[in-house]
Amino acid sequence: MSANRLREGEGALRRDRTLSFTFDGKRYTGHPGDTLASALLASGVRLVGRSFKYHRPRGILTVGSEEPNALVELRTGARREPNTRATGVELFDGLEARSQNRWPSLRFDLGAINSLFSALLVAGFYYKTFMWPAAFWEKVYEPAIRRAAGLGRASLEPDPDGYEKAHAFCDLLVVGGGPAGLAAALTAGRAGARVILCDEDFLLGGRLNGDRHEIDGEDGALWARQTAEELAALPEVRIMTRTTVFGAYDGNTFGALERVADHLPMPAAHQVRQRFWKIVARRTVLAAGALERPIVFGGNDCPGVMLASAVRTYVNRFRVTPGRRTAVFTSCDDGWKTAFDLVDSNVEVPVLVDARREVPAELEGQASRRGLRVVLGAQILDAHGSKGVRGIDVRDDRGRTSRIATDALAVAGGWNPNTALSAHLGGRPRWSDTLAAHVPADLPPGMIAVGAAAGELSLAGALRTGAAAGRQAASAAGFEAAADSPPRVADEAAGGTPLWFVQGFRGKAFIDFQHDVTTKDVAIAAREGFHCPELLKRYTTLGMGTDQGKTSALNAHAIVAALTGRSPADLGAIAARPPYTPVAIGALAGAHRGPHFRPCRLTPSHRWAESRGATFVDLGEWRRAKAFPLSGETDWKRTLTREVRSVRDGVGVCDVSTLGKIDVQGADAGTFLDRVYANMISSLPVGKTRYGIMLREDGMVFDDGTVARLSPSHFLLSTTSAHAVKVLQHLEHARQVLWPDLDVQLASVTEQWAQFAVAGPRSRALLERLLEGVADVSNAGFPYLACAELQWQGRPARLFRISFSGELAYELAVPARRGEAALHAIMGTGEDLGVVPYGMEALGTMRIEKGHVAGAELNGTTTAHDLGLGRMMSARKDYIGRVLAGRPGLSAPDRPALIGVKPSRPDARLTAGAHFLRLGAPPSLENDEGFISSATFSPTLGHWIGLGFLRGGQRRIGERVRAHDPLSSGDVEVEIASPIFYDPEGNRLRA
Amino acid sequence: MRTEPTDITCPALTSLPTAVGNGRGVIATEREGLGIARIAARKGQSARMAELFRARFGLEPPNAPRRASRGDVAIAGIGPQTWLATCEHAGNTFAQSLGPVLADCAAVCDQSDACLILRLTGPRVRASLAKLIPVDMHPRSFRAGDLAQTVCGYINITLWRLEDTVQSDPVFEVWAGRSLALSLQQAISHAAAEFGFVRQSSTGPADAGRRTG
Amino acid sequence: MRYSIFSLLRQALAGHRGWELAWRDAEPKPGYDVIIVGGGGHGLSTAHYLAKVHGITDVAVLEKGCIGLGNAGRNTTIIRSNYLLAGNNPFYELSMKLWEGLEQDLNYNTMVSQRGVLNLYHSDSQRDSYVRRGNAMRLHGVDAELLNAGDVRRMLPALDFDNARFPIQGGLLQARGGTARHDAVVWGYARAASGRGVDIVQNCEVTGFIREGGRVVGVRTSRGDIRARKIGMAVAGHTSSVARMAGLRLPIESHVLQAFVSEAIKPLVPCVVTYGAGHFYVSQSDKGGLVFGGNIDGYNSYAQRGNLPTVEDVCESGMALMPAIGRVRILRSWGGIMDMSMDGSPIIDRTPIEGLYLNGGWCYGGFKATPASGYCFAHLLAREEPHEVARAFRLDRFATGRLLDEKGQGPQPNLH
Amino acid sequence: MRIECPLCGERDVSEFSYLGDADFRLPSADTDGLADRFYEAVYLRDNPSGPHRELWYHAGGCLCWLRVTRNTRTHEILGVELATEAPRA
Repeated sequence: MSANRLREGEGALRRDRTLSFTFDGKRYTGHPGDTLASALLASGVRLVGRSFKYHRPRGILTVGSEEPNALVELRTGARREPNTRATGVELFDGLEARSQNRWPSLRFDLGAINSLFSALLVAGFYYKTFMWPAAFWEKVYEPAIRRAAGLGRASLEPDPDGYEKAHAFCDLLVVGGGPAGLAAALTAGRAGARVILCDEDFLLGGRLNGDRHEIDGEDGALWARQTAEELAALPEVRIMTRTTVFGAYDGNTFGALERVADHLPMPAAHQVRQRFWKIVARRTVLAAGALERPIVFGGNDCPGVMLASAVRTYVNRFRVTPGRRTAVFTSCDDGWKTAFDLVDSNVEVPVLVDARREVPAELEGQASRRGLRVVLGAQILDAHGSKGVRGIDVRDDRGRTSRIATDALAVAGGWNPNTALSAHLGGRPRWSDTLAAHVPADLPPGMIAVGAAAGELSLAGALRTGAAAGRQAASAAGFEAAADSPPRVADEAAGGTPLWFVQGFRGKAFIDFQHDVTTKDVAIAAREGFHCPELLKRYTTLGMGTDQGKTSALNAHAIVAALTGRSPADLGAIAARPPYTPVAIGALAGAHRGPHFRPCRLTPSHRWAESRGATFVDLGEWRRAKAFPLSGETDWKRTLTREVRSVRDGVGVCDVSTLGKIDVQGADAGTFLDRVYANMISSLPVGKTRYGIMLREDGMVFDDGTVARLSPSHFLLSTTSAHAVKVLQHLEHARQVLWPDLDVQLASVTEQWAQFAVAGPRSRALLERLLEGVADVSNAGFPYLACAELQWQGRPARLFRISFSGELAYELAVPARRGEAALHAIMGTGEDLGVVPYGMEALGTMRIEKGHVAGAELNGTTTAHDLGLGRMMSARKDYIGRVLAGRPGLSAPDRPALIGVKPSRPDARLTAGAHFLRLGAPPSLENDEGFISSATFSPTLGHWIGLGFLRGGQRRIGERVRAHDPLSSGDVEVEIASPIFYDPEGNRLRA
Repeated sequence: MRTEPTDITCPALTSLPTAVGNGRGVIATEREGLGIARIAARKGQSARMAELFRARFGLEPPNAPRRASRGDVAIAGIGPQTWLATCEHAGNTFAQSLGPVLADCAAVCDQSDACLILRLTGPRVRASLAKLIPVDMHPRSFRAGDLAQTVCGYINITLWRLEDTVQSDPVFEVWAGRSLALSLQQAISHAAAEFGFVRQSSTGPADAGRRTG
Repeated sequence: MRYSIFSLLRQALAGHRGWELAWRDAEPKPGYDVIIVGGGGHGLSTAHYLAKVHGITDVAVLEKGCIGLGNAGRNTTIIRSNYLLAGNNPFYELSMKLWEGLEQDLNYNTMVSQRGVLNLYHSDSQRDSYVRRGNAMRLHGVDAELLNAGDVRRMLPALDFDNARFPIQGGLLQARGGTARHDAVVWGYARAASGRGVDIVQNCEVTGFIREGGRVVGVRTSRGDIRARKIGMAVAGHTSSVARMAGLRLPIESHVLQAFVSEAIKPLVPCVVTYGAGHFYVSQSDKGGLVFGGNIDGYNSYAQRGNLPTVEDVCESGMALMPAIGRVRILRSWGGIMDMSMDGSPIIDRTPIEGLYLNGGWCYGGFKATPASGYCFAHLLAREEPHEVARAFRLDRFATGRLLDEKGQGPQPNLH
Repeated sequence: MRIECPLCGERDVSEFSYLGDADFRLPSADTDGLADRFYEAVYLRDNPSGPHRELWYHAGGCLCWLRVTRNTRTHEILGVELATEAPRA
C-alpha cells in the first residue's frame, strides 16, 4: 500500500487493477482512474519539478489543467512530450515520465544556484544589463541565456503518431460536463435537440467527483454517472470526454481537441493520437466551472502547498491525501469542506486557519463536531521546508505567531469563474464585487454562461441555470423541453472574503509559480510604471507560462491595485486568447503533412511517363515529367540535348494538359474577350487561333495564352498552368461583377481534355498517318494557327496548329480518359519517324531559344512593353489595364526591357538571378541595370543562353555587359542579343 | 506495345491498395461510362432551356443545389442558371447530342472525362466524410437528392446524396477533378481507415443504391 | 538613472526600492513643435531621433492606451534586410545597422540577436528569384549567402528532407538577420526619448484634427486640444481611420495577421526559418517558445484576432517543414492589425494637407523597420525632405506607377 | 467566420476568397481625368472600421461572386447577395 493512499473507499478508482509506471526512472504503481499526479501523490512523491528561473523545488498545486508546477516529459524517443501536466495525464500501464529543467537531478539541481542571485534576477533585469562590452552580448550573454531557455525537451524525430480533423454541427454545444453542463445537455437532449457535450476530463461530473454532494438523496458522483448514461443513450447527443474546447471563433465555430489515444501506451493501428474538431453550434452553454485561486504568502511555492479544492478531489475521487497531516488556510466557506473531508477520511488536520473573524455558525458547528482546531482572523505568513512543507507560521488575530508542524497545506483563496471562452471574441468579463472576481459579460452571440462559470457557485444554482440554458437552446432549435422539476439538493454556504496576499511574511511569496514572479517583482514593475495589466505581464513575464496565468493573473492585479491604491476592478481582465489550454501543433495540422501536405495533380500521361522512366518535377500542384532519360544517360545535359535535338530535327511529343483551358460562349463572347485581353479578339476568324495577353487592372501583364475560335459564339482560351484558376476567377469577376449584362458563359474544361504537343519537322508526317481521313494537316489545309474540332477514334478531338517550341507543331486534344491511349497511338504511329517524348526541361529550353516569355518573365511587375509585347496593346478598344498601364512609371523609357544574352566566352555558364552591370562599373545598386530571368544551355546553339531585363532593352543589342552573380557562380561577361535566338523569322513553324 | 488501352480516369489509381484497415465501414466504387454535360443558360434563356430539357427527358432542372433523376438521366443545379446533367453509359456522346438541342439557349460543355466520381456507402460513411468535408451531413440537414459543392481538404468537390441502401446505409457520390483522383482517394481511404475502407470495381447504373420495391 | 550591472547591484542592496519610472508619464501641454500620433515602436523611435539627431525635443507622443500594445507588442520580432528592390533594400539595411548599435544608443538591452534569417526554396524558379534577391543585397553590401540542401540539413537537422511534398532544395541566408525583444524596443525608445525631454502621453486618444486654413495645426484628444507646428501619424493598423479624421483616403487596407507562440522548450530552432512552399516562419524566443506565424487572414479587419483556416494553414506548413514539432503545443495565439498598402511597401511622406505627415503602410514588415522608420520620419519632419534611403516611399507612387512591389502581386493587399 | 452563400447555404470562410471594397466601380471610358478616376477606383478602396460592403468569391463552391456586408470590427456578417443580382448602387 503506497504512502498516501487512503485505505478505504473506491472513489473513482478501480483498485482491483494495478498499473505500474516510472518517474525519473523509479518504478511506482497506481490504479485505473488515477492521473499521473494522483498516483505520484499516492506514492508519496511531492517534489515533481523545478521552476523556470530559480529552479525552486515544486510540487503539485492543482488537480486540473490550470496546473503551473507539475510539468513532466511524458513518454520517450520520438513520442517524447515536453511540459505535460501530470494532473492531466491519465495513468496507463508502462507510462514513463521524467522531471524537467533540472541538472543533474531533480533533488539536486545545480540551476538552483540562480536563487542565490535572485536579488539581481528581478523583473526587467535583462533589459538593464548585459550591454557592455557590446561584443559580449552576441558572443557570451545571449547564447548563455538561450541555453538556459525552455522547460522540457522536444523530440528531434518526426512525430510518429497520426492526427486528423473533423467537422461537427449541433444545436447546442455544452462546454464542461459538471453539474451545470450535465443539466443543460440533459434538458436539451431529452427535448430532441442535437447536443454535443465536451469535457477535458475522462470522467463526467466535474466537482461532483471531487466534492461530496447529495442530489435527489443520492451521491452526487453517482448522479453524474447515471446522467451520463442517459445522455449516451439519446440518439442526437454526442458525449466527448477527453475533449477540450480550446477556442471560440467567428460564426459560432469552436475549436476542440479530442485526446483519442493519449491514455494508451500508443495509438492502435489506424487510430489517431488526437483529433481536432471544428464544431459549429447554434447555441453554446459555457459550463466550464471556476478555478480556485491561491493565497500569496511566504514560501507558498513549497511542495505540499496545494489548492484546497484539489486536496478535496484527491481525497474523494482518487482516495489520496497530500500528507498525513494536512493543514487548511482559507478565506471562504468552501475551504472548510476540505478540512471536513480530510477528517472524515481519517487524515489529521492540525489546524484550519480562516482569515475571517466571523464565519457561518453552521461551519463552526460541523468543525467542533469533528473536533477540528480552528483559528479565525488569522493568517499563515510562511510555509517552511526545503523539498516539502514541514511547518507553517500562523499569526493569530492578536499578532502572535506560532509554528505548527504539518506536511501539507490546503489553500482556499476563493473562486475565479472560468470566463476564457466567453472572451475569445473580444468580450471583456465584468468585475463582480460579491465574488471578488470577473464574471462573463458581453458574450459571443448564442453563448450562455451557467453554473460556476457564471459565478453561480452553489450546486443548486449550477443545476438550475444549466437546465434553464438547455431549455432555451432547445427551443431556439425548435424543440420544446419538458419542464422537469430540478433535482433536490441541500443548499450550502458559499461565502467568502477575498484574501489576496498576507503581509509580514519572511520568505519569497510567489504569484506566478511557473515563472517565479514574486510580490517583489510586481512591486518593481509598479514602481517603474508598468502597472497596466498588459505592461505588467510583459515586464514581469507573469502569466506567460504554460498555464497562462490561470492561477496568478488576478492575484497579481489585486497586489498591483493595493500598491497603487486602486481596486482590482480598475485593472480590468487580461484579454483571453485561444487556446484555452495548449494544443499540439500536429493536431491542428491533421493529416496534411509529409507527402499529403497538399494534393498532387497528375497528368493523363503520368503512369505512362513513369513506365518510361521519366524524372518528375513539382510545379505548383502539378507533377510533370521533367525529362525522359534513356538508360546510360547519367548527365541531365545529355538527356536535354537528345530531347531538344529530336524535336528540332525530327518529332517529339509532350503532355501539355496542365495548361488551363476555359470555354467561353455566348452572343457577347467576342466583346467580353476584347475587354479582358489587351489585343483584339473579336476579329479572330472561326477556325483560327491567336496569341493573347491579359493585363491586371493596374496595367501589369497578368497572363498569356492562346484563344481559339470554334464558332462565332464559342471560344476556347488557354492559360498558363500556374494561373489557370486565377484566370477563371478573374474572368468570372469580369462576367459577374463588371459586366453582368453581357451574354457570356464560362466553364473550365482543363480536366476534360488531355492535350499533347506534337512538335518537329516530322510532326506533319506523324499526324497525317494518325489523323488519316479525319483531318487534312497539310500546310494548305491546316496552316499555322489553324484550329479544328474533329471526331477521332469515335471520340471528339481538337487540333491546333500552335507551337511553343518554334518548330512546325500541332497540339492534339482528346477526352482525358483517352489520354494514355492517344499517347500510345502517337508513339506507335511515330515509331519509325523516331518520335520521342520530351519533358519540361526540353520544353523550357526550347521556349528560351525561341524567346517565349514564361513565369520568370511574367512575374507580376512587367508591362507588355517590358516584355516586348507593347504592340499587342490595342488602341482601337478599351480593356482591363489599359488606363493605368499609361502611368508615367509604367511607360518610362528607362524601364528594363526584355533582351537575350549569351556569354562572351562560349563555354561560360549563365545563371538566372545575375544582375547586369556595365563593364568596369563597380557593383552597386546605382549601377544595377537589370537581371537574367531565365537561363539554359542551348543544345541547338551549343552554348548557354538567357533571357533577361535590361535598361534600354533591345536598343543595346550587341553591347557587352557583366552578369554579376557573387552569390552563386561569380561574374560572366555577356553579349546582349535578340531574345529570339532561334529562327527569328518563324519560317520553321510556318513550314 | 498496347496501342488501344481502354479509357482510364486516373491511371495512377491502379497503384492504390483496394482495402485499408479492417472491416467494411466505407465502400467506394468508381462510377464509369457516365456522360456528363455542364449546361449554362444564355442570358434570359433559362426558362426556355428548362422547357427543352423537360420536353426531351421529362425532368425539371432544379433551381437549387438538388439533383433530380429519371431513368438513365439526371440533372442537378450547380449555380445560377447552371446545371450538371448526366446520362448512364453515354460517355462523350451525351454532351454532343445535347449541344444542338440546347444550342440556342444554353452553352453545353462535355465534362464526361473531367472528373473522378466515387460512390461511397457503408455504415461509417458519414463519420468518415465528416473528417473531410465542412458541410453538415446529418440526415435531417442533407437529404437524399441534396447536392453540395464544397472542399475536401484542398480539393474542390461536388457531393450529392442518393437514396439509402437496403441495409439503410447512406449513399453519396463525390466528384473531383480527374487530375486529383489519386489525392482524393488517399484522403478518403485515410479518413475511413479506422472503420475499414474497401474499394470495389465499377458499379452499375446511378440508382443501384435505391431500395428495391 | 543609467542602467548597468552596477545600478542593478546598488538597487539589489537597497531592496530595489530606488527604481524610478522607466519613462515620465507626462501630462499633455497645450502645444508642441511636433506631435507624433501613436506610441508604438515607430512613433517612439521617431521622437527619439527627433530629439537625438535633430535636437527637436518639444515633442509629444500621443497614445490612446498604454504604449507598445499595438503591433509593436504583437509581432514575431524578426529583423532582417533581405530585400530585392532598390527602393527598399537600403532603407532596411539602415535599419539593420541601427539595430546593431541599439543597446548602446538607448542604454537599454533590446536583446538584438543576429542568429540568421533563412528563406528556404523548393523549386528551380524559387532559387532563381532568391539568387536575384541575394545578388541585389550583395550589390548594396548586405550579407547574403545561398545554401544548398546539404548546408540547410547541417543547420537544421529537424526539418523534413526525405518525405516532403515539396522537398527543400536550399535557402537564402542573411546571417546578420535575427530577432529582437519587441517590448524592450518600445520601452527602450520611450525611456531614451523621455530622457531627452519628449512627453509620452498615454491614455490620450486623438479624436480629430484642428484645421486652420488649409493646414493642420493641432489635434483634438480625449485629454483636450493640443496644438503643434507639425503632426506625424505613426499609427500603422489604424492609419485609414486616423487619416479619415483629416479627410484623407489612402491606398491602405487594414488586415489581421495572426501570430503564435508555443510552450517553452529547450533550444530546437537556432535561427529564423521561412518555409518556401507554404506560409510559415518560425524562430525560438530566449524563453524557449517557438514564435511563429504565416499569412494574413485575408479580409479587412480591425479585430485583433483571426480565424481557424489561417491557424490550420500555419500548422500544416509547420508540420510539413518540421514534423518533429507535432507534439509541441501552441500556448497562445493573437492578432495584429496590419496597414496593408497596395504594393506591399510602406509610405513615409508628407500628405496633401499642410502640417500633416504620414508614416504607415508597413504591411507585416513594420517591426524590423522600427529604427529606420523613426530615423527617416524624424528626418522628414525636421528637414522637410525625405531621407535618401526613404525616397521611394512616396504617397503619390500609386498614381505615378513608380511602385515598390516586391512580390509582384499588384493592387491586392491581401496577397502581399 | 461563416458566410451564407445565397446558393449553397452557410459555409465556412475557408471556401471563399476575398477581393475587398464592393463599391469599386470602373469609370466609363469617356470620363475626363480618367487616369485619376482609375487610380482612385483601384487604389483608394474603402477601409472602414465597422460595416463594410465587400466582394467575396465562392471559389470552393458555386464560383459565384458575392457582395457581403460585414462588420470589420466584430466580423459579424450583416448581409449577402449575388454580385449579379445586387443593386450596383
